[in-house]
This record gives sequence, structure tokens and C-alpha cells, in this order.
Amino acid sequence: MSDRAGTGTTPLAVEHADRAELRHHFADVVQQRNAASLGMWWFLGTEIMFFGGMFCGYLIYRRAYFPEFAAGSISLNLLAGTLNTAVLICSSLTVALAVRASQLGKRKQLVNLLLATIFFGVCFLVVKGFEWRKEYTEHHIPTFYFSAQDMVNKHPNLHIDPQHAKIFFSLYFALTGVHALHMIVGIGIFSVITFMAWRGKFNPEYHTPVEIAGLYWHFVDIVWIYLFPLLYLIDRRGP
Amino acid sequence: MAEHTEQSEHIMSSGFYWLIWAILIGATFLTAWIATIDLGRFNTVVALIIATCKATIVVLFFMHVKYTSEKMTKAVLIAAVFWLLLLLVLSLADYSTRYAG
Amino acid sequence: MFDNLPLWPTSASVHARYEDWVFIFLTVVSAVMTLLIFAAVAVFAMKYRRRHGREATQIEGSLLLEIGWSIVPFGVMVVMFAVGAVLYFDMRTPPADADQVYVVAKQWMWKLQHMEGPREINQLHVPVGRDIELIMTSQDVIHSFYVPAFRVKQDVLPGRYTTLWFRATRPGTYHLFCAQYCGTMHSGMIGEVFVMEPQDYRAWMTSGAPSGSLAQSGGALFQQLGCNTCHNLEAQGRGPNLRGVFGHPVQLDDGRVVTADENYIRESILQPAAKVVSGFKPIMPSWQGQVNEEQLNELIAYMKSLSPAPAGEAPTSGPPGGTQQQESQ
Amino acid sequence: MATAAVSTERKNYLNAEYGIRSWLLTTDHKRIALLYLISITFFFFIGGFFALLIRLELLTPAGDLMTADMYNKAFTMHGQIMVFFFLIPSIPAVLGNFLIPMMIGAKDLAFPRINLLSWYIYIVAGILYLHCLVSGGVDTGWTFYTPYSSLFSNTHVVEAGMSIFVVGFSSILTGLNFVVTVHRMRAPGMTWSRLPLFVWSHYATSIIMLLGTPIIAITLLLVVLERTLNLGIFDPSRGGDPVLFQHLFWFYSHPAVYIMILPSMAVISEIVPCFSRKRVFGYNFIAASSIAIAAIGFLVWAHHMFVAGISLYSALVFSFLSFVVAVPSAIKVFNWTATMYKGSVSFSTPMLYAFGFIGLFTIGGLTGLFLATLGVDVHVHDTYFVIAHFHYVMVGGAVMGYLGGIHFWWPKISGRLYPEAWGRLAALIVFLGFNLTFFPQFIVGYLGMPRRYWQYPPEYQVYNVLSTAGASILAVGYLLPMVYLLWSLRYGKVAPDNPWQATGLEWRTPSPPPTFNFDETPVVTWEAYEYGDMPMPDEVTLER
Repeated sequence: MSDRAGTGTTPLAVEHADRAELRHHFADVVQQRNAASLGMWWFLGTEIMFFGGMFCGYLIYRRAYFPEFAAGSISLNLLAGTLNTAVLICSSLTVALAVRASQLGKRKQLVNLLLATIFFGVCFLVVKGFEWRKEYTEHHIPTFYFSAQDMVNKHPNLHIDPQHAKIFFSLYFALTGVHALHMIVGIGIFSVITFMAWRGKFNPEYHTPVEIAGLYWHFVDIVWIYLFPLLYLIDRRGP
Repeated sequence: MAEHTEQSEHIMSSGFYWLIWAILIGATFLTAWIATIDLGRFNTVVALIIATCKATIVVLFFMHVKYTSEKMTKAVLIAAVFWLLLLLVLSLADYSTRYAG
Repeated sequence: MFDNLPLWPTSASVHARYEDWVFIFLTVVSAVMTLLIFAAVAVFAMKYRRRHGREATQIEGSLLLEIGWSIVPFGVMVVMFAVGAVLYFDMRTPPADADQVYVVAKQWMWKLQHMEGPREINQLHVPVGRDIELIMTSQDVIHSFYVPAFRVKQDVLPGRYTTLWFRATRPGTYHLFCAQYCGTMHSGMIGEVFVMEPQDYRAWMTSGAPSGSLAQSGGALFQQLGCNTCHNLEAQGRGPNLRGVFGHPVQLDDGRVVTADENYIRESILQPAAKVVSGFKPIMPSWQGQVNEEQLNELIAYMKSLSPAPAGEAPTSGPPGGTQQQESQ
Repeated sequence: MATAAVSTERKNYLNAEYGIRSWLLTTDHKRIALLYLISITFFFFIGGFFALLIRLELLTPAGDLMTADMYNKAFTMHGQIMVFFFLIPSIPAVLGNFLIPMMIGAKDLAFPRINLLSWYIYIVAGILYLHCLVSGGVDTGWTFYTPYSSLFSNTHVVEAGMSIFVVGFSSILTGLNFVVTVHRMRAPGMTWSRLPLFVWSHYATSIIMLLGTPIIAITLLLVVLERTLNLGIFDPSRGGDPVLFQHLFWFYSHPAVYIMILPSMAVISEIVPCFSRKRVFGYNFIAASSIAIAAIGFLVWAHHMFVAGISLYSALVFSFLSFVVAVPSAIKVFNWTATMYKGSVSFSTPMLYAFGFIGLFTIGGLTGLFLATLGVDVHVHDTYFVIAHFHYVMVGGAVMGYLGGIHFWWPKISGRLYPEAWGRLAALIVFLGFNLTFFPQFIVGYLGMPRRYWQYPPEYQVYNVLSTAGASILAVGYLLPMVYLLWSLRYGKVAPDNPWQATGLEWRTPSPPPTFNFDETPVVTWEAYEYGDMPMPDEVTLER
């Protein structure tokens, strides 16, 4: 077993008093970091299932109501979707570089990269906000006077059923909404991390928070990597 | 806890990260472009394959799974993806056979 | 036997008899297992109870035993699975020549329509010895049609048809329950199933106010709603000729082929644009909200009467899987 | 080191600090366990109160005690409170929280602050649920089936749904903590093959919590969004499929049954060897069967949907898989029984609960096979047969294990011994009351009485009267331990460190344990359950 807890004894008396970030119940920093990393990975596992429930609904309805899903997808802005995907990939890059900077102990670079990440995150949300606004004006939000008449008119040969189009947009808003919520949480986390980095809390020996926050951010990016083709790229050419 | 201290972190060059970034950006525009070409039902397949490649690259390199000595990380990932597939496959199996026969 | 202490439910259908045997088989196996375990626990606990000067004997385990008590119960369970599956398979496949009764469930009553015309509320009259197939849908939430004496139960879903069939073997009056929680008066959504001798059933059938058969009502409705202006029954009009359509494959304009079953007819009335027949324009208006579930059943019965050969058992289907379809691209 | 003389002056986790702050801001897993103990006991009695209302209403066939709506709310809130606020957190959050770090020789769980956070999340969800309760309650049944919950019910579905959404995160965080703790915090020498079976079972439970709970969270969220924001995912009038809700709901809620029963099996796996003075029979198989249950448990959910309108072929597959999952459960029962063979069996209170567990779980498990058998399930689905079955598993199984565990570790938790005679009496009353309550429901279920019926045909009355009579006995059985355990806090005899002479690491530290559990990190050089090397415990005296 790779994760055996070691075989040496660790008297409690040696409490690593010099290391403020080491919590009392861990034997050493490495154990603490591995615990945090494993915890984050398991959390991401639960997140996969969390989005998985919606993906399951998506797959089943997409199979049943393909024309409506295709038309709904075409009504989304491909450019905005592509741009946002690129923005998130850029933010993933800055996160990866930020983790590297923290490993190397480059504080200034770390802060700048974290700020860049937050910037990209905000960019993503802004673009998403504009898309939602457009959908609002097109009456594509199920909450407010939903209408798919424009889609019916645009694709006469697809025989769009507005009710089924509504299912597409329900899933679209549930998926992108929950994803955006994750982005907002991520931006909040990164704001705290940036503050801590600016205060010089991290060094090559201790930068676990940067690492695990980074894992979370990459995960949110990966969710979008799947959302992008599933929502924007279905059958752009028409059946 | 001598075992743990032997694990040193793998630090990659920033150039490598930029390379990964370029691949991901390229794949993004590639998949958006392919979507405008009519491949019939293969549009979806291609889009999902590209997405999976991108996700794998992010997991392996940005999230350092390729370099971690932790077997647990991979185990967790495999478990979660496997469980997700259970949900998808078994529930889709109901829908695809519901009206057969 | 005991009026207020029944020990066994009445069994009044073909399935009930089989189901009782499966149940008895399961009960016997379970009782034997339970007794074995109880006996083992009791004997070990008493025989090896704590006494002074006697130590426990440490035993690690036994691979042979473990494998044994994994495989043997599993073997028994495979038998259970098989007998249960055979019964279930039979319950889920109605015979082709069954008499059909339409069921509409709503909060909190059962409405039933016989093909011959009579309608009932919370009561179902059926002849003994005939296969009866219920084609059921709900107007609101999920209900469940349950007749304990027949050992049959099937959820009744809004938006699609589910079916259930039985052959009653013994005349009598039996409980009809809604088994799926459906709101305030869930426990009031009960009724009775009257199983009658064939001659009594015929008498009952003809006793009420004479009303046309379900198909005749559907035909009248077909005229009344003006369906016949487009769906000419002698030639192709603006809409397809509906004669001989039910139960047969239909070519759609997007290349798919679907079977014209209850769910397809239903969808075509409520969402005409969803699956348009090849060669026709999607000009039919939606009747969503204008015909109710019972009228839908009449129209479907009328469609069936237009189909020469008995349509046979139509596969039940509905959203979101859509009608059974083959991709033919 | 284990039998150091107990000094009353000794610092332990209870007297290390005083004051309400020291409890509400604690990160000590033992104190958090006690916070959980108090909160879940509170919810247990609220849920029990609703159970009492249900049983009283069913005393007569007519709906005469309360209105139909009140009755519907009573069984809904009984179910939701008992499942989400009592059973799921019961053993893991109380006994698991208290014991897992000690059993593996750690000072605390891996994330103590997250542990406290999970309790606060539980409390927030609990307050939300209580608010929902006092402002009118909810009547969807604990299963929230759509479209009734999403479109038709006029009760506080959104609040109840959100509350259960929130409490799910408490469960996820607990599971996360356990998994990481077991992986990362084990004492030197505590290899996987030396882990107590309690830990193995909780590890399996945690995996279910982590991978299942998010699905119910998102499903309930979608129902809430359907009610509040008019999204339409399960709405049949818009082409949505209500059966999809059932798929998603049971994907979690069937494994959730294993969240409830696995920890109880964990307790039994500790009690039986200890009171038989024997190494547990087939350690590897019991450990592996826990993991197998966690894994296969995810493959059987649609056996709740055999009459719901799913595909015939799908039903066949799920039926078969449901039989498969019965095998590991059976293995456990056989191994516990075999553990007693040639042992030295004592009839102490925890062992009586273990006997009760084995008996009731056997019945509960075997009647599960009836429900997995397709043709039989069609008849008994949604009848009292199902009610009886899952109460045998969840109350006869999970609660018996919980009570057994509370008694077994009470000396460790409180530092006091409970009165043995009262303990045995209560165990007996619970066992008898339970069987009188729920066995008649098998019969009335097979006769065809549907569940969730406020009024019922009079021929079912006798069984319902028996059931209600049993419920009142059961209530006494549950109140008794509450009384004498509280009594023992003050008047009970001071407990030695290891009153049962049990082998676990948790018994090698003082009772109650110090804040960081061990004065010195233990080094494990022995296998689990080496009862051959332990001295016999003192005779348990029946003091009255």
C-alpha cells in the first residue's frame, strides 16, 4: 500500500513548534499535505457525481428530443462559447504557473498569476452574463415567459416542439448556472489565496492551499470543457 | 514518517505549461471548427473525443496526476468516473430498451 | 375463515396462483434460513456461554466455509430470480387478443372506459376467464393500479400509457387500490373490481343506458372536431388517410419509421409537429388542452377500429424515449 | 499502559475545557461526536413522535384522529427526519466520529475544522427542516416523487428539499474526513489488514456517502428549481419524464440504505468477537464484504421501480443484481455466527443487541429477497410488506446496532458504567416491541394493504392494532436507555479504561480519553481481535 502511514514512531512531544501551519494532529507537513490533497481529490470525485446527475438527464433527453436540442444549441452563440473555453484554459494555465511559482517561492510572480486567474474568471462570468442576457431577450429562459417561437420559425424542417426546447434550456441553465456558481466560489477562494500569498504565507515548503485551490479550479475548467461541446456544438450543421 | 519525505514535488518548466496551453487552445478552436462541418452523427463523437483528450491533458499535466507518486489520486479519479458511468449506462439502458419488444 | 383476521389474500387470477407459489417457496426457504441462523446463534450462545476456567478456542476462519456459504445461497437465489422473472415477464406481456379497457387516473378517482362503450368510475366489471388488458394513463400525478386479489400492480404515469393485464379466475368483488402516493386523498382513491360470470357480464354490459362503443364515440368526436376535413378516410387528403394505420409502421418525413401505437397516436394529436408522416406538411394544429384523456382514448379506439387486422399488443411507450423507432438513414 | 489507575483528577476531553464556547467551537472529534449525539437524539424523538401519530391514526380503519393532509405530513416528516437527520448520521457521525481516530491511533480526524463544519451544516439543515415543520410541513412522502412534489403539492417542498440538499453536504464532509483519515492518519504498524472491521465498514460507508450523496443533492436541487424557477426537467406535461427522477433519486437512496446498515454491521463486528472472547471468524471476508456491499449496492437501485414503468429488460438485470448484493450481507451474518462457535459467550447488554441485530437483520435481509424477486415485488411493492422489510433492516438492523454500540462504548465515551440489569431489560423490550410492531406488517402487506394509507379497509385492522400495541412497547424500550444512560452520567460506577477487556486501540487509552486520545502515539504490532492474548474481563454484575 502506497499510503501506509509509515512505520517510525513520532513522539507527541515533538510538536514542530516552529511550523505555524502544521496542525497539531498531523505528524509532519508531508502527511498534512497528502491528507489535504487526497481530501480535495475525493471532493472532486463527489463533484463529478454532482454534475453527473445533470449529465444523465442531459443524455436521456438529448436522445429523446434531438431536434430541439440541436436547434437550442444552434441558438447559442458559438463565438462566445469558444471564447469562454479559451478564457478558462488561459486561467488554468495561470493557475498551473501559480502553483509552480509557489513551489519555487516566487512571491511576486505568484500574486500576479493569481490575480490573472481571478481576472480570467471574472471575464468568463462577464461573457456568460452577456449570453444569459441575450437569452433573456430571446425569451429562452424558462423562468420568464419562455418562448421558442423563433426556433420553430428558424427550423421549419425540424418540427420543433417548444416544450421540448424548454427542457433543453432548463438543462442548459441548470448546468451553466451550477457551473457559474462553482466559478464564483472559485473566485472567492482565489481572492483569499491571493491575499494570503500577498502576505507571504506561502513558501516552497508550504503551499498546500495554492495547490488544492488549483485542483478545484482545474476541475471547474474540465466541467466546462465538457459543457462546451455538449451544449454549443451539437449538430451545428442541422440533421 | 520517513516514507513521505522522500516524495519531492515535481516542478515542471513554465515553457512546458505554455506548450500544454497551446495544445488546449488549439484543440478548442479545432473542435469549434469541426462542429461546422457535417460529419453526420460523428460530430458528437468527435466533439466528445476532443473534450476527453483536453480533460485528460488537464488532469495529467495541470493537475500533476502524471507525476504524482500517489496511487490514491488515480484510484479516486477512476472510481468517480466509473461510478458516473454506472449511473449513465444503467439508466440509459432502461431508456433504450423500454419500448423494445 | 376468519372474518376479521385474514391470513392469506384471496387469489382470483392466473397470476395470483403462480405468485402465491413463488411466495410460498420464498417463505419456506427464508424460514429455513432464519431457523438455521437462529438455531446456530442460540446453540452457540448457550453451549459456549461464559464459564469459569474455560477459554475460547481461537479460530481464524475457513476458506472452504466462506466459499460454501457464498455459493450455496447464491445458487438458491438464482432459482428465486428465475421463477420471479418468468412470472414478471408474463405479467408484462399482455396476450394479443385481450379485451382492452382504458383507464384514466386522476386525483383521486379511477375512470374506466370499456371498448364496448360503458364507462365506470372506481368500479371495474370484467368477465371471468377472459384476458383483460388495461391501457392506463394519468391526468395529473403518478398513481398505481393495484388489485391485491390479482397480484398485479402497475404505476399509472402522466403523459404516457402503461399497461397491465390479468385473467380473473373466480367471480367476486375485489379491492382496487391506488398504490402510489398521490396526495391528500390517496387512501380514498380506491374502488372495486367485479368479476362476473360471462352471462352476468353480458347482462351488465347491456343493462345501462345504451351508448355507442368507445370507437363509435371516437368516430363522433372525429367528426365533431373536424378531423375528417383533412383526414379523409377514403383517399389521401391534406392529412394522411387514417384507415389501416394503427399498429402498422409509418414512414416519417425525416426518414425514421415508427409504429403507430397508442403513444404515437397520442403524440400526433397533442404534438402533431413532432413526427410528421412522410409526404405531408406539418400543418395540423395541436389539440393539447382541447381534448381530454378520455376523449383521447375514444379517438385511439376509433383509430383501432379503422385498422382491419387486430392491432395486437402495441408496445407501450412514451416520452422521453419516444416511440419505438429504427434509425434508417 | 492500558490499565493505568484512573484518577478523578485526570484531564480528559470532557473536563479539559468548560463552557458553551469550548463545545461549540471545539475541533475535537470526540466532542463533535457528542454534539452529534445530542442533535440526532433530538431528531430521533421528533421522528418518533410522528411515528406515534401514524400508529395512533392507524388504530382504526377510518381516518378519525387527524385529517388526511396531517397524516400525509406525518409519514412524510417521519421518513425524512428518520432517514436524513437520524439514521444516516447516527452511527457514522456519533460512534464513527468518536472512534475512528482512536481505533487507528490518530490524534484526530484529518480535517477537524471540516468535521465541526459538517456539524454546523447539519444544524443549519436541521433548523431549516424544523422551520419547514412548524410552518406547515411537507407532504410528498420522503421520496419526493415528481410530478407530485414538483407541481402538485401545496406544502413546503422547497424548504424541505433545500434542507435535505444542505444536510447532504454534512454527510459528504463526514465521509470525506473518514476516507482521508483512514488513508493518511493510521498509527505506525496499523496496516490495512490490522484495521478493526469497524473502520473497514466505515470506509465503505464513506465511499457511498461521497459518490452517492451528490446525486440526491442535484436531484432535489432540480426539483426545487422546477418549483421556484419553472425549469421543466421532470414535468410530464412538457415531455419530461418523472421516472428519470426516480432513477436519480434511487441511485442515491438505495445505497443510502447501506449508509445506514454498514455502520451498524461495523458495530456488530466489534461486539461479537469481544463478547465471545474470540478472534472474528473470517476477518478478510467481512472486510471485503463491506467493500463489496458499497460497490454492488450502486447497481441495484431500480429494484424500487419494477412497477414504475421501466423497461422489462432493465428490470430483469436489476433484479439479478439485487440478488448478487445479498451475498456479501449473508457472508457477514454467517461469519458473526461462526465467531461464537467455541467462544466464551457473555450475555452482556451490547451482546444482547448484537443477537437482536443478527436475528432482525436476517429477517430484514431475507424479506429483501422477496422484493428482489420480480413477480413477487409486483404484488408487495408499495404495501406494508415493504414497510416491514425496511424497518427490519433500518430499525431492527441499524438502530439495534446503534444502541448496541452506544452501550458498548458508553464507558469510553462517558467514563461511567451503565446499570447492566436495566440495559438487558431495555434490550429485551426493544426486541419484543419491535417484532410486535413490524411482524404483523408483513402479513397485512401481503394481504395487500398499501402504504401511506390514512384510512384502510376494516379487515386489516387486527394487524394494525397489534402493530400499534408493539409501537408503544417499542417507545418504552427506546426511552429506557435514554433515562438510565443519563442517570449513569452522575450515579454510574466509574468505568475502568477497558471494562470489556476488548482489543481495540480505543481501549488502550483512559476512559474518557484525553483530548488528543493518546499520551503517546501507539505503535501497533498485533493483529486485530487477538482475544487469545487478552485477560478475561471481570464478571459483569447485575446491579439493580
